[in-house]
Amino acid sequence: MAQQEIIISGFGGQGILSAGRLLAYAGMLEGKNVSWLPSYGPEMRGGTANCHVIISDDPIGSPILNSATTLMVMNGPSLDKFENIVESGGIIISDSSLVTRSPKRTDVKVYEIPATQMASDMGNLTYANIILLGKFLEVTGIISKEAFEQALRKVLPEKYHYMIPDEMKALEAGMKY
Amino acid sequence: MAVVFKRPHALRDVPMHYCPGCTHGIIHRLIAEVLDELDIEGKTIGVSPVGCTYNNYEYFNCDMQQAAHGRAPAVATGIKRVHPDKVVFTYQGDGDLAAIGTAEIVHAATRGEKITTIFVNNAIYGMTSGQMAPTTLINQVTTTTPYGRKPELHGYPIRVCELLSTLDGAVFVERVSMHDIKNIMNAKKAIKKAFQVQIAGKGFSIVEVLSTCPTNWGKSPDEALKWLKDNMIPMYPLGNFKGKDLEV
Amino acid sequence: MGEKLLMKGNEVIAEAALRAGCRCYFGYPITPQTEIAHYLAKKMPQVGGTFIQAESEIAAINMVYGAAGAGARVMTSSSSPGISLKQEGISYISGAELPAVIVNIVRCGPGLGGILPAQCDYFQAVKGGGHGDYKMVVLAPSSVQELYELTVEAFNIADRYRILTMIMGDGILGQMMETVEFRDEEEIIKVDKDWATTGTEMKRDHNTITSIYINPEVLEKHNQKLQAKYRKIEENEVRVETFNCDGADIIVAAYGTVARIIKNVIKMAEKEGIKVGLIRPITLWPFPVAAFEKYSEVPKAFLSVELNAGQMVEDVRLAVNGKRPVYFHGRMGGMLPTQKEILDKIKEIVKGD
Amino acid sequence: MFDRRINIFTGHFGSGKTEVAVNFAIKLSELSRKKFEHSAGIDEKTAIVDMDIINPFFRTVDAKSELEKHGIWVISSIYANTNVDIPALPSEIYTLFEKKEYKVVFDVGGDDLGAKAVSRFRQEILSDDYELFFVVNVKRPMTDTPEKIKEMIYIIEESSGIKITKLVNNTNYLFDTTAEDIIEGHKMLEEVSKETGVPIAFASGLRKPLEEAGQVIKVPLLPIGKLIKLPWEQDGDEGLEIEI
Repeated sequence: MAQQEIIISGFGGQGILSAGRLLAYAGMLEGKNVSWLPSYGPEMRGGTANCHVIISDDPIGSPILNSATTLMVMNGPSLDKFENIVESGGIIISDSSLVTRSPKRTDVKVYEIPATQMASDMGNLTYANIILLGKFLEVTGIISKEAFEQALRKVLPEKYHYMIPDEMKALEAGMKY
Repeated sequence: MAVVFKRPHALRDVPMHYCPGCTHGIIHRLIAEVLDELDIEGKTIGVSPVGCTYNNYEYFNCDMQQAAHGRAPAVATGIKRVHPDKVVFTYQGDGDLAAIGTAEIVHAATRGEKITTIFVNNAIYGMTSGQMAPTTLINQVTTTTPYGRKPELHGYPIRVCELLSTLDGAVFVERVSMHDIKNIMNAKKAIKKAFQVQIAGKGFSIVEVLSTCPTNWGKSPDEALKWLKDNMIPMYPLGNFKGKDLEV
Repeated sequence: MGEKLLMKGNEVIAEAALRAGCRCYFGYPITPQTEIAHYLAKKMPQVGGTFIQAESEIAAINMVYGAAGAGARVMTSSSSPGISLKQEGISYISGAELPAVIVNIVRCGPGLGGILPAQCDYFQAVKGGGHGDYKMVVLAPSSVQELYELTVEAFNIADRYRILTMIMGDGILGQMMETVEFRDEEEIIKVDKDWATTGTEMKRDHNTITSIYINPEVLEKHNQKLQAKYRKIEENEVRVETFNCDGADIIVAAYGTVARIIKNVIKMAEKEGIKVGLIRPITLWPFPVAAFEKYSEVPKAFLSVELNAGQMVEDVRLAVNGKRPVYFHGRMGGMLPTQKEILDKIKEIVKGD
Repeated sequence: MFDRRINIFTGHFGSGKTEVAVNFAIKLSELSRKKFEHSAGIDEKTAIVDMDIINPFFRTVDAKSELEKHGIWVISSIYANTNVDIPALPSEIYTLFEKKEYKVVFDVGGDDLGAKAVSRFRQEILSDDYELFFVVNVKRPMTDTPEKIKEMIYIIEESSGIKITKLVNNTNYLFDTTAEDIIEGHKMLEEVSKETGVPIAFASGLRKPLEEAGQVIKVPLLPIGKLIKLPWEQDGDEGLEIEI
């Protein structure tokens, strides 16, 4: 795929922005052009948070997305807000532990994963976003597991590097689901 | 032959523009003498204000920068942070320092900027012809308080030394006066100490100099000095507020 | 090129300033540019530089005035309401001909307005928000890489001409991350600042920095000197990107974030058989007049797309000088035009003959 | 009318003090010269001091070259007519109280604000041979009734610390002045004079209407050439010729 346009959306504090940064960083390590644009409005404090990530073989025009090839949602309002801007043939990945309804679209591939429940079972709620990213990596294949692990090393402060093996386990759990 | 009068080297040999009887000239001379005595003219950078002394950069031999109204302490901060080994002073009047530039002086002091401020308080705006200053006394007539300064309309005079001495960053605070020879000599001592405090890296130092404006007060120079003594000093008591015993 | 990193626009401005030899930063927090201050608060002490969170924007710009007068490479950053507060100092710095860099990550106004992207400070930046006949060089990057390149360049231009240089972006540029490749070493021009207040060391006459000229003849001469300098900058420092303009039916003028959107529109229009060109001023002042003159025979028209009610369009009209119609499309309040709405406007113009 | 050593001109803003003072100084210098010619040895000189600390425009120095042509020493702030509004008074003022060979004209700023500058020299003035003129144009809104004129006299005396000794009728509408206007001004001043006891020294104005009015009013006349000019009045305007 020449260009992946991803919108990640959920509540502030679910790791929405950092999931986007991880994707962008991993994309860069794969030698792609990338951009990451957060919603930086009042939403940052507790409300909904979203970010736009572009991973492309070509130079990126606008970093602002009017449509997306992939939508990753971690709450109901986000699905309501963004479901319709996914391109036909695109992907919706939804955290079914928190998003109670299924997407209505029939022209896109839908993956519903109880990521928050799985993360809870693994003992750390903050892995939910990684689990969903696992599914994205598996479906699109644009980022290798190795690049993702390297991105984790770059993005996470060194004191959290001990968590990387568990995070990679979460990623694999998502890929396999 | 003994030299009894000599122009300090730090003062340029140019005529000053001040009205006859104005004490700015004396204060300039005291600063210049201190620069000479401490041998710091070559490493001193001064900041000129807006007011009657807006162009005193013409009168000092050290490097000088002219600042916007009230902003001299911020400008001095910028200079001092670039040249921490140099001596930086501001020269400000009561409108400049205590009205439009209140935020700048309070925060330069509270940051403990290692600069020295010479604050000339003559209780009136000289440059714009005699309007009320923040330091104008109660009942004092000015062009904007034609019926006298009334607390209920115009508020009260601001005591800058008392205010700044509450700040931990201000380490040397003293008020002096120009009304007679003895006090002028005291003023020089205070100015010298203020510079020494800066050189020793102790923090912010300020000397408030009570001064006259014969023209806008409408008084002869003699009467003006007497008016200062009788009216300003009761409101603005002389003395050291902080840092008297600082080792420098 | 050297290290390749994924960074936020605001961080890149700060990093670029450090790489350009800036060792003095004075600022006051305001969204959406605050990361510049965060970054420099952390990094300045590590390189022996000065970071001060000033008590106000007014104090910050006057600290810049002092530090620039003392010969340092110095920067401040803010967003629209803060830039308004700095105007007095901007005028003084311009009058005293000091080099310094100001960053404006523009908010949507007027008043407190909002933090979302806008270009409503164009007039303030290029026509002068402060008093007096002065000019600033205004640079308008449109990518994170360009934020780096132009921030470094801003310091060089400032020193070369003893002028204020402004980097003008918006919240999107400040907040977005893209890859940026840093050079191992910057080319920093060395200028002899023999006018600076560094202390005479008793070896030279005193330097005085001022914007007051008592004698009107002398003040007029000083102003003429400033104007001559501005003409020289207009000759030498124009930066512009022309994209897809040869053979275009219609040319869009846009800068910064909007130019990025236009590049997508160009692709969409191509599919519909319309060839759209883009002239992207990189220097908003000096304005790239020659680029517009060169394409003033474009078959249809010019269209200026901006995040305001129509500001740059005035300069586009002056440059096109009546040879072709100049249309305007703008959004305000932090709203961005969609690619489709711009394409619709283009189609309407192209069909309209 | 020209016999005092120190002649101070005060008045309301826009009363025409400066024009009157400048023309008065020129007349004074001519009389001194005549005196000098007739009785060799009495070397009287003339000086004019710009003491306006209020208004940075329309000042004595505008007529400086004309005054100097008449051998008059013009003393003004170094900042007069520059880009700076520093009201600094020149220190030479003090020397004039010592150099008794000079006849001196003080051109003071308008209203009580301007008169304030006189106050600091009060002692020197009071112990000298002086006249404090109050220039009135009854066509100016703050001095268009006897009551307002008296009020203005009061505040100027209060501010300068010196009693006004003479009134000057300078009633005018600039170049549109008629003899009737000057006569009307004179009548109003007569009323003020009666109530205050301050005599009218002279009437001043452009030569033509002034001389016409002079047929009716019985006071000395000081015809004035307009010397303080706006930038677009530099050449060829009426009143440029000085015929005193």
